[in-house]
Amino acid sequence: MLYTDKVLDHFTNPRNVGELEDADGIGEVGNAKCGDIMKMYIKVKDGIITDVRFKTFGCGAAVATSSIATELIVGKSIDDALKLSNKAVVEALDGLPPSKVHCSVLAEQAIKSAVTDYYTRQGIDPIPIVGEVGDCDACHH
Amino acid sequence: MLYTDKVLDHFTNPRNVGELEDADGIGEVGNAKCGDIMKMYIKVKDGIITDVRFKTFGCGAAVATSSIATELIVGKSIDDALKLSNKAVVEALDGLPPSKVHCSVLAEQAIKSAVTDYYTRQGIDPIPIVGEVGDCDACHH
Amino acid sequence: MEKRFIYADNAATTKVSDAVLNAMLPYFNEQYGNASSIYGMGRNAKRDLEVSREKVAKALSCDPKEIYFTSCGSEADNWAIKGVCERLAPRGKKHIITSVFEHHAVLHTCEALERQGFEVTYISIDENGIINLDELKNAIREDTAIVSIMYANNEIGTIQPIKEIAEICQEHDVIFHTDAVQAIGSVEINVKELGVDLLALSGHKIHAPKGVGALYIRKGLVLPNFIHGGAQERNKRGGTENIPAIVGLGVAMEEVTTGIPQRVENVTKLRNKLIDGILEIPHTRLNGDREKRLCGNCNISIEGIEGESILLMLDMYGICASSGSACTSGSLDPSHVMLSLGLSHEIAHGSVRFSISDETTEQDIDYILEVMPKIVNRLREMSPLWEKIIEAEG
Amino acid sequence: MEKRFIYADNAATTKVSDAVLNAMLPYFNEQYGNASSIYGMGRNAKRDLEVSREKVAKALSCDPKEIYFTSCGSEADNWAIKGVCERLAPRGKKHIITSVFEHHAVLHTCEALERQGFEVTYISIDENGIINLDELKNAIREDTAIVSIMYANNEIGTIQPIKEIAEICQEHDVIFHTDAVQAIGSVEINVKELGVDLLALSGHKIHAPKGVGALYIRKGLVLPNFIHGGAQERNKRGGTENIPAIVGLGVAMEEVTTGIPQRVENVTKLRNKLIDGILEIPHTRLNGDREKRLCGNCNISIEGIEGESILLMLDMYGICASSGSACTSGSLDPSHVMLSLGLSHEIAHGSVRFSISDETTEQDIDYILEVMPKIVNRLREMSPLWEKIIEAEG
Ligand SMILES: Cc1ncc(COP(=O)(O)O)c(C=O)c1O
Ligand SMILES: Cc1ncc(COP(=O)(O)O)c(C=O)c1O
Repeated sequence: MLYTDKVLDHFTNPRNVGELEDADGIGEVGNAKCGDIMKMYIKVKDGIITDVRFKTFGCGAAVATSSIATELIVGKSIDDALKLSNKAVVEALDGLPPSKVHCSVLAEQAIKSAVTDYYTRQGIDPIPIVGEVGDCDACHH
Repeated sequence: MLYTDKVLDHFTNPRNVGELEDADGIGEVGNAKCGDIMKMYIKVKDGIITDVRFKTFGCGAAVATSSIATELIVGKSIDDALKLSNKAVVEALDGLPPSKVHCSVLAEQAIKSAVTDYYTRQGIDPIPIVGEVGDCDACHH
Repeated sequence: MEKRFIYADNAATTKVSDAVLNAMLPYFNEQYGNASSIYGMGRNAKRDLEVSREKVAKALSCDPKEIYFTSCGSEADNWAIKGVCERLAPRGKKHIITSVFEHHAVLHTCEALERQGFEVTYISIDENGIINLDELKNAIREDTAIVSIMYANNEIGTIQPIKEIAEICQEHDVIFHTDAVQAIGSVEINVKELGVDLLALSGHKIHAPKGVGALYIRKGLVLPNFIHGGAQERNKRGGTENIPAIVGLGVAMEEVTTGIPQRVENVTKLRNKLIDGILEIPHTRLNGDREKRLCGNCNISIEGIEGESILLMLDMYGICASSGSACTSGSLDPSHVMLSLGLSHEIAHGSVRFSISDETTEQDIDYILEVMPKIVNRLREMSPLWEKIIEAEG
Repeated sequence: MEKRFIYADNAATTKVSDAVLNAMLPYFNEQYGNASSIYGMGRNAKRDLEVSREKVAKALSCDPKEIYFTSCGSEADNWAIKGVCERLAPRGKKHIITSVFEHHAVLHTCEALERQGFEVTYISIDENGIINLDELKNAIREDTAIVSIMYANNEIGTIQPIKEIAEICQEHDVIFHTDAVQAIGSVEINVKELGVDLLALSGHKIHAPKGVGALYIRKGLVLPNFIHGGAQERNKRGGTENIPAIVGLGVAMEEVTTGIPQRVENVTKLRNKLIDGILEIPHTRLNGDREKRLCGNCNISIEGIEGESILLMLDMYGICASSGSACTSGSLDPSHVMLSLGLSHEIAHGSVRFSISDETTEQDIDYILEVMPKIVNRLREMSPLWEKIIEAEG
């Protein structure tokens, strides 16, 4: 199992780790059985994600994908954040071992989950915008 | 395959190698197919084997067993020579690898064959004294 | 705190000892002859091969003719189980008994045989990681070909009642194989007193190199070949003999089976300190029986965090450890051993194994004990699962 | 004449080269981590494992994903043939084609499969030791699972028309395995151009250590596992990876597949001098085609004397050589390869093989050529068989 330096860096020094007391949206995906839980907090102003934090239970790749995902969406519009694919997450980390690609899917889902929560709180039906937020396929035990 | 020092010594410096021009008995056993031929020449005086020579085509063990066999019978009575067993030959060489024990049988047979020839030349039926001289079992292709 | 390097993953593999390496070195480029060759260099290789076989035999209290060298522990396990099954299947014996927490070398072999029409019964273990003897007794049938139960588990280090199992097998006239890869050097083994029919071991777990193992085959038991080829290993295992590694294995077997009681005492003392120290961290539990346990094994589950993260953090501190079997990392599921103990998935995910050796020092243990709470705290702080656990406690 | 030491048995095994040994050494007691482990030392091992796989792949012009490391050439042969047979038997393909003069790793594997109900056709070779292509074509049937023909023979060194065989197999949609253990380094091999499906190689024949080999498995061809166990080798071969040996194999593959044409030219020149020199002894013959032959191989039959005696005498002069396959010494029968050439038993018994390398010097050849007539004379003088040959000549 080979992690890239980028993965190890994001694991060792995760960016934006923690909680946001006054979050506008909180998403959580994954489950303990599968070994990964990601919780994402976002702060939104004028359709822009102004702040983001995460908490993750999981392997090195789970932590690193959470960390890089927060970096990739902070300062972006919600629309852009929703466009973030797991592929982009993998690329930003210079790759992931095949058995860990599911973590990048989880990161993508965590963002969607937080946005869903944000819209719900705003009284907007998230489904037409975000779609159904699932877990990654690998986790469907 | 492990040869003892004794085997290697008898292979390297075989005793009594060659022919006896005026042999009283000549025996030959084995065959080329099986990979071993032993030819034994004896000189007999008053029932005593006074001189002996051998020629051998074969592996290291074949040469060594021939060589030690000549040493073991020279100066002995024919009766004693006939009593020489392949086991005694193996022991005299401090052992032989299992796959080479048949060579010691061949050496025993070579002596019997030479004695048979000696009696035949003397007009004595050798069978009651020497028995049938065969080859070793391993050679019965 | 100064960063140190501490190798605490001896159950995964070990450092080749100086004595072993020195014994091996001449065979690579000085005495490199083929042991089947007739000239001096070949004869010497053959001689040294047999000396090594004698050493291994002595270490197990058996006859050298009962020792067959293989390329690893896995090959030995495969040969033993497949060999017995191939041999006994024509007599209608198509049932195998093994345990749920065997190494994959045994489990996947059994599964392969299942696909070929054999039936396999998997004996469970109790919550302490010890095999269920009554279940074993009840599982034996008329058509049972082989029982394969490991001597000591690689993850949780629990030592199994091998002598009792052997007795049960003898009573029922069933062949008994034990995977002793983890037990060698930590337990005194006399195969004759034990009454096992087959026993597998591996070099790289006992400071010999990787790529060599051995199978003890009790005299009188004839197995079909597994790797067909030349006349090596008395016609039972083809392939040019790996003399350097085999010589290394002989030296290692001599080393690790000498002075076992004293070594076990010393290592156990350190290991207990490690266990007790880590268990001071709240929400942790020791996996596997505390007494019937390899002296070097410390396997602990830590709630709220995940094993791989712990390992990566330990690595940052220079500590090598493992979570579940090293062989199965890269898989998504928590190790089958952890689950077979009855642990929940989340607790199974959070296990960490330290496997120390007699080279481990008290300072090493102190260092691990200093580092572990920091790592646990840091990971728990960022764990949404830990959050829930704490909340649930109120 | 000063006694020298000359190793002329490179077809039996080779000396580990300096570059290989130096590359291996750190992995025994410095970088000894398990390649499946997550920490730095494990990750480095994994990285170096994959670098080695790339080197082997490059040397064969294939994808690294098509290379699987094994413990030896024999294991690779066993895996290839048994694997294909296990996979195709359920589809009714229970016929194997191989040749009469394969290595025992192939022959005994085929015989084992025969006992399990497979049918085996053994293709003959011509008097020059080259496979009979028409016979092969005619032997292929609807139910043929695999053709296994060696790239170059280990005793007589003859190189087989592998590309033509692969074409025939492709035409008939039959899987083709080649045992290339002897060919690596003496022949330029591009598995894609050749069109083989499976190819076995062994480290210790090319200055890597004993105890490591590899199997090329063409992408798209899925073999069942042979050694079941952990997730190593992309789940295809259990057993902790033998990193030092695998690293050594990578370096060796790089070394021996670089500059083949020049090396072959140099070695051939020396080898031809050796052949011509020995053939000056009356009643001798070269075994195997002179042109389609490994550059280092000189196999000659000497009438009236027996091979093992020649070897023991050569050993006294410090020369290491072989008679028949090193693997089969200890058996009573002359080698099956010699007999398959159509040689009589007595001539087969009297064969000697010198296998030289690029480390062999002209002085070495001169020395062998000085020694050989002495040995032959001495043994012929004490040979009753020679007596007969001379008498028959009159
Ligand atoms: C042609 C051939 N195939 C297979 C083998 C077996 O290789 P190994 O000794 O690595 O098992 C050898 C050498 O012994 C060989 O010469
Ligand atoms: C209990 C057990 N059995 C078998 C094996 C396999 O040994 P090897 O890696 O030598 O094939 C191992 C180690 O990986 C083990 O711990």
